[in-house]
Amino acid sequence: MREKLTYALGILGTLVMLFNLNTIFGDLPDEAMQGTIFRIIFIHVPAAINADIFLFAALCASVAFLAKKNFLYDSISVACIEVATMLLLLNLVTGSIWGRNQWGIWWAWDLRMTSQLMCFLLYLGYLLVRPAIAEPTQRATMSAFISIFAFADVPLVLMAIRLPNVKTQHPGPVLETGNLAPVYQGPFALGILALFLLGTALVLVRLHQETSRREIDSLRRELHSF
Amino acid sequence: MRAGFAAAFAIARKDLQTELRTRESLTASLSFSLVILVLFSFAFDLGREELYAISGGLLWLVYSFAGALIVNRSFARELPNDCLDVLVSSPAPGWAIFLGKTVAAFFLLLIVELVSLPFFGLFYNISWWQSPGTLLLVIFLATWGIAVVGVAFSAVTVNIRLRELMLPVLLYPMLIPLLLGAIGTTTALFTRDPEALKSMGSSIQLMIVFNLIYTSLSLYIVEFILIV
Amino acid sequence: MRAGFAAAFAIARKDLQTELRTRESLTASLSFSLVILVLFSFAFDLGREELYAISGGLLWLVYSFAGALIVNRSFARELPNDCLDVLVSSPAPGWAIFLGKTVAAFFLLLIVELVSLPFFGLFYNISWWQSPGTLLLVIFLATWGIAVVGVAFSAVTVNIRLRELMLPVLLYPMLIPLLLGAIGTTTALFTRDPEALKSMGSSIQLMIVFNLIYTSLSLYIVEFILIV
Amino acid sequence: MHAVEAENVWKYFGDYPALRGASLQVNKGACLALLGRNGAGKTTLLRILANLSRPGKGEVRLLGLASHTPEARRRIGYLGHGIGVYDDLSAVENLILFGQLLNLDNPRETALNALERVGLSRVKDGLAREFSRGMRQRLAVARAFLHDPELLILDEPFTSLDDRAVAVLQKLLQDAQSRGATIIMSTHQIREAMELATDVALLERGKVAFAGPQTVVMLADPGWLYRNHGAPE
Amino acid sequence: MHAVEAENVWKYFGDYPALRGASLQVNKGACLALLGRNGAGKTTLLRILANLSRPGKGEVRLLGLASHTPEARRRIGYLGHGIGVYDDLSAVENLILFGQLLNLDNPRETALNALERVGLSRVKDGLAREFSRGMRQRLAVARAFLHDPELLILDEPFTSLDDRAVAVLQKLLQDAQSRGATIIMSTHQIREAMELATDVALLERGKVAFAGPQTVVMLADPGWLYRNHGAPE
Ligand code: HEM
Ligand SMILES: Nc1ncnc2c1ncn2[C@@H]1O[C@H](COP(=O)(O)OP(=O)(O)OP(=O)(O)O)[C@@H](O)[C@H]1O
Ligand SMILES: Nc1ncnc2c1ncn2[C@@H]1O[C@H](COP(=O)(O)OP(=O)(O)OP(=O)(O)O)[C@@H](O)[C@H]1O
Ligand SMILES: [Mg+2]
Ligand SMILES: [Mg+2]
Repeated sequence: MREKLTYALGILGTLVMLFNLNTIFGDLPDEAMQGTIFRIIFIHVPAAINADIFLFAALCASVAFLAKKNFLYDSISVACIEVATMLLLLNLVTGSIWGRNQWGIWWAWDLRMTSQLMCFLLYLGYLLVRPAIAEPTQRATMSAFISIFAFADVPLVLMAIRLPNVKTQHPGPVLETGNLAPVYQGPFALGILALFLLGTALVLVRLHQETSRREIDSLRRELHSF
Repeated sequence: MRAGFAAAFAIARKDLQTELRTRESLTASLSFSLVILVLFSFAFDLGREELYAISGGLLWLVYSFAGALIVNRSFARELPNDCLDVLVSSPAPGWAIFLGKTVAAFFLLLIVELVSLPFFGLFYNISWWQSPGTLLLVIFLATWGIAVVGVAFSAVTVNIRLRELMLPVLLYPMLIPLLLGAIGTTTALFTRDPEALKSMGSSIQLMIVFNLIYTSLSLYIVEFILIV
Repeated sequence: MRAGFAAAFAIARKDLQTELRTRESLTASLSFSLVILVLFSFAFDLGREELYAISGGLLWLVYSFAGALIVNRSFARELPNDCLDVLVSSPAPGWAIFLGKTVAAFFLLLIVELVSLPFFGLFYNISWWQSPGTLLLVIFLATWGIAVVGVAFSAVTVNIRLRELMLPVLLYPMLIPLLLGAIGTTTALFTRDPEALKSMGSSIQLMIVFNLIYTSLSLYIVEFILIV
Repeated sequence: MHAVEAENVWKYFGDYPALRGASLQVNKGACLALLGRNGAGKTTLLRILANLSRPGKGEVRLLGLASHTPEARRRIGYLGHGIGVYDDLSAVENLILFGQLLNLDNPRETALNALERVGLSRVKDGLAREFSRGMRQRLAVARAFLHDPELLILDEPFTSLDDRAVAVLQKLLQDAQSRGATIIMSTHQIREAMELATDVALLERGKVAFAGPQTVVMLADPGWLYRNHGAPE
Repeated sequence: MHAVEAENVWKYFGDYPALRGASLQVNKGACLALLGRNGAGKTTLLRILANLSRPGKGEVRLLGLASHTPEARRRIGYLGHGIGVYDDLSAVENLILFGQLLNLDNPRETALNALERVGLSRVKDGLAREFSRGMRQRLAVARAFLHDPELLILDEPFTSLDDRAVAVLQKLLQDAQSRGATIIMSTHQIREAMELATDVALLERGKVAFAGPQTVVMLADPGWLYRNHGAPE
């Protein structure tokens, strides 16, 4: 059942993605100011938004783990954070490329970029700490703690371009201010959907792996304890 | 509640007492911060203007490195002889243990910071004493933040291999918003740039919000991580 | 002698194997160096010109911070289960143990440095690839120096409390001549300032002499440190 | 009312169950020797009883109270593998600190009394770091017995002690027993344990395989319990 | 020629003499139980014999060689409190590494044989970190016995082991004895030690207070030695 769902989501996500790429490169007009490079927005922003969605899911799972001590929540939390970290990286890389194209430098130290990079590094830290804790219950508990603490950075990233008295090099919000031209809105939404479906499929795969790894671990422990 | 605060007080006093008695991590952290101050001045060969422009950053870099060393020992201090077990199995609640250790770390950090501040001024020719009150406020706020987040992570990483490495990896990114505020205000206080001085209010607000969030979060959550 | 080198090789391989197997300390030191890179650049919000002027210093500060943490683990890795006792009581001579551990630390450091170099270039907008040969030579020399001195101190401090504090406090001052050489040459290579490029030769000589002195001294003296 | 009631306690380390439904009742005033092979789960069970670890499933009641309540914690004394005193504090400072944590009325006086009992009054201001192993163990015992706990939980207390240190500990345990305290201790030295114990429990792979009063046959033949109730190789 | 000759060995920790002129001769093929109260200096003496520590004064000869020579070191096996194997290597990798350090001809084969002897061949590729306490101890024993050393130095080897692990260790020790190896082990479990030992030595405050063959009276009455040769309280 789970397997079928995983496949279905994966295939659906790929289809939506392909369809969307086709529209983006085939049908959409170049943006007036930036030209072709503007199309990177359909990866750049969906990656960031989906990363935040998965991080939020991980936050909920972490809280649930602390409350219920059920290892399933721990697995959900790692799986989500792994996918989210990849998406964060995607956002950083596309942003970097975009910046190179628009500003001539790969990186500027404004609040948006710095906080997003920190967000990435924090969750990378989460993924690093896990294998360093040998005892599984402790590993899960400490990870949950880190995940809860780290999530505080997410609102900061979101607020970075919306605070009144912070100057950033990064463009201001376009979604809620309606600065995005209507032609772009459809592909934009589909871009978010595609990454969401693909991300969820990946989470399910990782969840499955995590569960079987725990089973294997326990069998090996059993074998090694006579 | 009363009993909790009494326990927190006892733990804080114990931490400070042992630290001041052996003076080990205190002197080490102090000399470490002096060493990096010297190292920085070797590494960065800058003019006066530029030095002033980065003075706040320098100061808080040094402080956060020294701070990581001190908070790293906070829970690690309980490891020899399994003292942590005794603390946890005592009737003192988790938040009291955490509070006690945070207060102790706060004061230790403060000592290191206040002692190395004049050296900083000396090495880099910076006049830091112009508005002592505000500077002290900024130092207090940022130090409390470093102590709270640091001690919380010290509890998380106390049992893992590579503690020395993992703690800063987790801690520094987490502290960025706080350091942002601290660096901005400190540079403003050193350079006395009127523009910068004006925006100090919001930086201080940021630091207060940061401290409130993480202090309450830690106090609430620490019970779950001390007993696994 | 032959047996000694065989033992050194076995120990170096063991250190690299365990490190690369768990990959923890490698990834941890890598992200540590990334985090402080970010922290530095964030603390020193400088214009491009001035950044170039301090780029060498920045790079070697990051490298020596990460290096201290890596070499710190060199002998500490032998503490769990009292493995150090087994090494010392084995027929392998002291210098072989030291050599094996230094070689392992050297390669680990090198990996971290080479991996973080592109990020450094990216974050600071510095073109570091202009004379790869010389840069590599400088990195090799300085890294060997950090490894030798660091592992020697790691052997000295392995049994005292506060290992993690003592090591940087002792290590950095000791490394200052080496770092000065490395910083000078690296900055010259990045800025391509003709003046600075000319004086590179003597800096490299300085580093070579430093390495020769400390390598021979350590190899000779370590026997007395390991068995007390 | 039992002093300790553990019902169907499970404890997972990851997916590996170190305790698989262990149940144990200990009567008030009893002295239970908890036996079991390496890895049977003795330490795990004792840590759960001392509230140092949470059970995955199951319930533990100490002296009629839920085990995590401060009242329960205040009435137990725990001595694990580590001695649990600070090296950089003096003997009396250590005990005063623990007295404060236990919220005692007069920590200083209690501390001095406890030092008297274990024969350390002479060196009460010496730092724990300078004590010899035997003296450190005495200090640890004084710490665990500081508040005259009604329930004592001891993990391999006799390991590596010499004859004199064993005598001090045995004396204190007998005193505690005679004032009605309950004792649970794990051990591998079956013979020594049997001399003190009134009850015996055997853990086998996370389950209680045997529990009952101590009998003459166990005293005479230390291997009997394992042969009759332990798992075959 | 004695297997171990320690003459007038002194060892200071700072100003404190942990050993104050200890002298000991052990015959080839003997099994010596080294007894003594906490802090008497047993561990200190054994570490000096294993060349882990230098004596302040005095001389130690092992198997007729000066103790710090590589030849002497190659012929001894040491097992201290720690098990001395790497958690992140597998069982066989651990033994191969130690075989290389000992400069054996065929480390891999020797390692596999050693694992066979302690009954770990089945899990030879498992990481030591995942082994249970009993298995880790077996691995440690395989490590110490890897090169069939002529002199075995063991510090409290039976502490905290269960009946099965004790049996494995005893079997290996008997094997070693029967091929002529010399054994020195410290212990607090006098009764268990006496069952194996041929000789007994008592350390008292850094001096050897008694040394001689094991006798029936010691076997029957574990307290005898301390009562007759130990210092009064
Ligand atoms: C590596 C550097 C960059 C990072 C880390 C970054 C990060 C982000 C993040 C996290 C978001 C989405 C969050 C939100 O919805 O508010 C975002 C949105 C966006 N980014 Fe970037 N970005 C980078 C570079 C760039 C560059 C160079 C451009 C264009 C010149 C750009 C244009 C945009 C736009 C137009 C949005 C949508 C804004 C909105 O409606 O919220 N970004 N970026
Ligand atoms: N922190 C931990 N992480 C993972 N596994 C653990 C942990 N603690 C104990 N275990 C496992 O749980 C099981 C029971 O361990 P426990 O220490 O309770 O045994 P024990 O009866 O005290 O053994 P011993 O006689 O060796 O002290 C063992 O298989 C052990 O490997
Ligand atoms: N590293 C050290 N530093 C300072 N003193 C030490 C050190 N090691 C041992 N001592 C002291 O030397 C004395 C002898 O210690 P040792 O460990 O040899 O005793 P032991 O006979 O092995 O005791 P036990 O039965 O407790 O293991 C003790 O007083 C101890 O405090
Ligand atoms: Mg145990
Ligand atoms: Mg000893």
